[in-house]
Amino acid sequence: MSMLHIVNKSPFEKTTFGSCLNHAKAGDSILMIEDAAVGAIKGSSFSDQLSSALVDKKVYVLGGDLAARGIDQSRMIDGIELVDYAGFVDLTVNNETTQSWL
Amino acid sequence: MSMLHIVNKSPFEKTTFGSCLNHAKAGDSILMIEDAAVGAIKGSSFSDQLSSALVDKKVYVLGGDLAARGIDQSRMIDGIELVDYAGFVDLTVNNETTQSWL
Amino acid sequence: MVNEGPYQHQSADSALNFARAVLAQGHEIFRIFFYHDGVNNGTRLSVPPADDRQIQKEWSELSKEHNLDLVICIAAAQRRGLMDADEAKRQGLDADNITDGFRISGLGQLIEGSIESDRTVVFGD
Amino acid sequence: MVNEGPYQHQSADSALNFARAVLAQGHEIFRIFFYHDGVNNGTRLSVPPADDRQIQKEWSELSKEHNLDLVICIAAAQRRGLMDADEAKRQGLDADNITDGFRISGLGQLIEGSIESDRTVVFGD
Amino acid sequence: MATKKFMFVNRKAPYGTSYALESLEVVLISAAFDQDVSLAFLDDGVYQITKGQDTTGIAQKNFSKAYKALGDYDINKLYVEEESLSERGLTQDDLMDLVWEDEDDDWAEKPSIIMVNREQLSDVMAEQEVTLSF
Amino acid sequence: MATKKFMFVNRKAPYGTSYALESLEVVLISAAFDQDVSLAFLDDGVYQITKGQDTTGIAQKNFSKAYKALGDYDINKLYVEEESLSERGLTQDDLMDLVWEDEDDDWAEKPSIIMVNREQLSDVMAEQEVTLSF
Repeated sequence: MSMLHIVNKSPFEKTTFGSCLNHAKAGDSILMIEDAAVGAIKGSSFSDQLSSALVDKKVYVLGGDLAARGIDQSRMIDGIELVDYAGFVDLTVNNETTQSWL
Repeated sequence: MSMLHIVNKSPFEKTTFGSCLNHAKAGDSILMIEDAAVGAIKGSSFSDQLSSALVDKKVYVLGGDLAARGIDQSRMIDGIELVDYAGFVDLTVNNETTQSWL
Repeated sequence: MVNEGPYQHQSADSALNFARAVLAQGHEIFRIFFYHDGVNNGTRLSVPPADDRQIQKEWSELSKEHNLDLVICIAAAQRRGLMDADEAKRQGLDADNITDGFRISGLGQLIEGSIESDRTVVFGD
Repeated sequence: MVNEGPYQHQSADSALNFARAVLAQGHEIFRIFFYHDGVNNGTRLSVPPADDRQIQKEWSELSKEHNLDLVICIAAAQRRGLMDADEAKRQGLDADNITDGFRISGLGQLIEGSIESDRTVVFGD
Repeated sequence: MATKKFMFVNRKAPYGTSYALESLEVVLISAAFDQDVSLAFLDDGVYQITKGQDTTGIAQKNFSKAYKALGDYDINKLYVEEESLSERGLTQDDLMDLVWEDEDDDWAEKPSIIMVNREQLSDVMAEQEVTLSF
Repeated sequence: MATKKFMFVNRKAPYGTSYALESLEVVLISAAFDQDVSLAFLDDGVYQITKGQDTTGIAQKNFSKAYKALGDYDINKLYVEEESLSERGLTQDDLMDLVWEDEDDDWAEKPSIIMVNREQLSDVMAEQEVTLSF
């Protein structure tokens, strides 16, 4: 069984994203939506932590939320995948369960 | 001129409290209300940071908020002062300005 | 489950966009449950600026188009002042503010929805 | 300034308790401005459980007792569905939900209040 | 109706927001549906079940006693994360003594709180079929 | 009316919450009161003035252009904290080019953004008479 973890808070504002990474298991997927999208950028104080998660988990970001905050997709950490809302739906289908980190 | 900094978010949940400590100046006062009250406890991962602030700033906690979260005042970091709402009003009078860290 | 009201937090927008995408792919939505400040998604007294999104109206329209079951938690609604005609009457109030397509019911609807659906997705603050 | 609605965040409680303490010490409150979800402090359609606090009613009563000026931001109120009779009529709505003691006005009231008062204190999320 | 594994995830302090109270209200309702219910207390959620909560100073209702009633509804799997406690300067001694009575064991009183480390909590979370967070 | 030193403190990202938009609405209104207005962008508030914001994917109004109008209202002290940018992997190049025209200097176009470090921003904050945060 794999789980989709949905996180919607900036890792620079709240500790929620870090808590999500501490509890997601190998093979799980993590989707960054809303303010969490800002965590996708390379070269931040959070990027090492997120890169470590990429070793054994899939990480996605909602493209609309990334673009809204003025971050071009070329700035994303390598390995993060861009999805739209249709892709978000697919992720909920392809993982047996979801957990929202609010 | 001295400033009263009001912080209402748990230092374990948000980075706001840390940001407040980074910007308060010597001689300023810091008041912990609502969920921020949990930061007053000794022996946490945040207590060293708050203790450093006590060197040149006054730190207060709203007693009602501390008690509501089940923390006895005997557990507080030495030097933090307990106030009630009347004391909160006095702090806004005795400092020329206030800044809320939301 | 939608935990936050419109405008203050993006979660209402995200839920709306997600619901549209779910329906566009031919999946079925068993129920959408509005809890906490999420109950405010169901007010008809909202008049946002004309150039802004009209979240409450968009829920109503989506509900009509796809026959969605939009349920507002009664306990949360009572605290926050979201009333339908029956409940307003029962409470002796002189007005109600619910909009078309929403209904007020108990928390059991959330649990039942989670049991009956293949997936439960939570949007909140 | 009160930025959050009742119940969801403690800031409405804190503001109410603080306002009472200010008045108890003989200070004057020039104005209390409700912004963002704070506009929901002014609904009369709220019916919290009997053993819980009644935030909206307590604001009304405090206002009556001390002749407080409780101002709800019109732009925030329009987005969130908080209406007085005049504004509801102007918008063609069939109901309003403001409670006694509150009035709806513009953001200038916040700036003016901050200029006229010796202290401005913000309560929010 | 089917029986599913439900987990209620509590990560926020009580009173600062209504999430703790309104989460508890859902948990109590869930008892009527005969599901396999677990609760997780991690991050600031651990403050929801500290003992000695006194809300007289903030004019809110003290709802902490309601957690003691959960055992009566056969809700007796309350996972508490050790790391969350220690980061906050707390230990299990700071938590309420929450128990349930096991009817298969002559109504013996048993603890409802299950202390787990981060790794163990992750394992429990991974087994759930419905995860509700507030 | 008296003239006071007003500071609007912006610490939250746009779109995720309404605070950024509704803060901007207050700032614009404040222009009518002829006050000494400053804005601070720190922590996630720096995302409010990034360039290239595109909200078509989230069905919200893009209000970032409105910051460009601030100069026309003589609101031209926008303090941006360097540490907040660098922690987020950003530099000043990622921000919009916000300017104002100085009527005392033959309407020369001057930058509205003032880059400051944490210490300098603290000094500016300490000088204010009214600090509004959202």
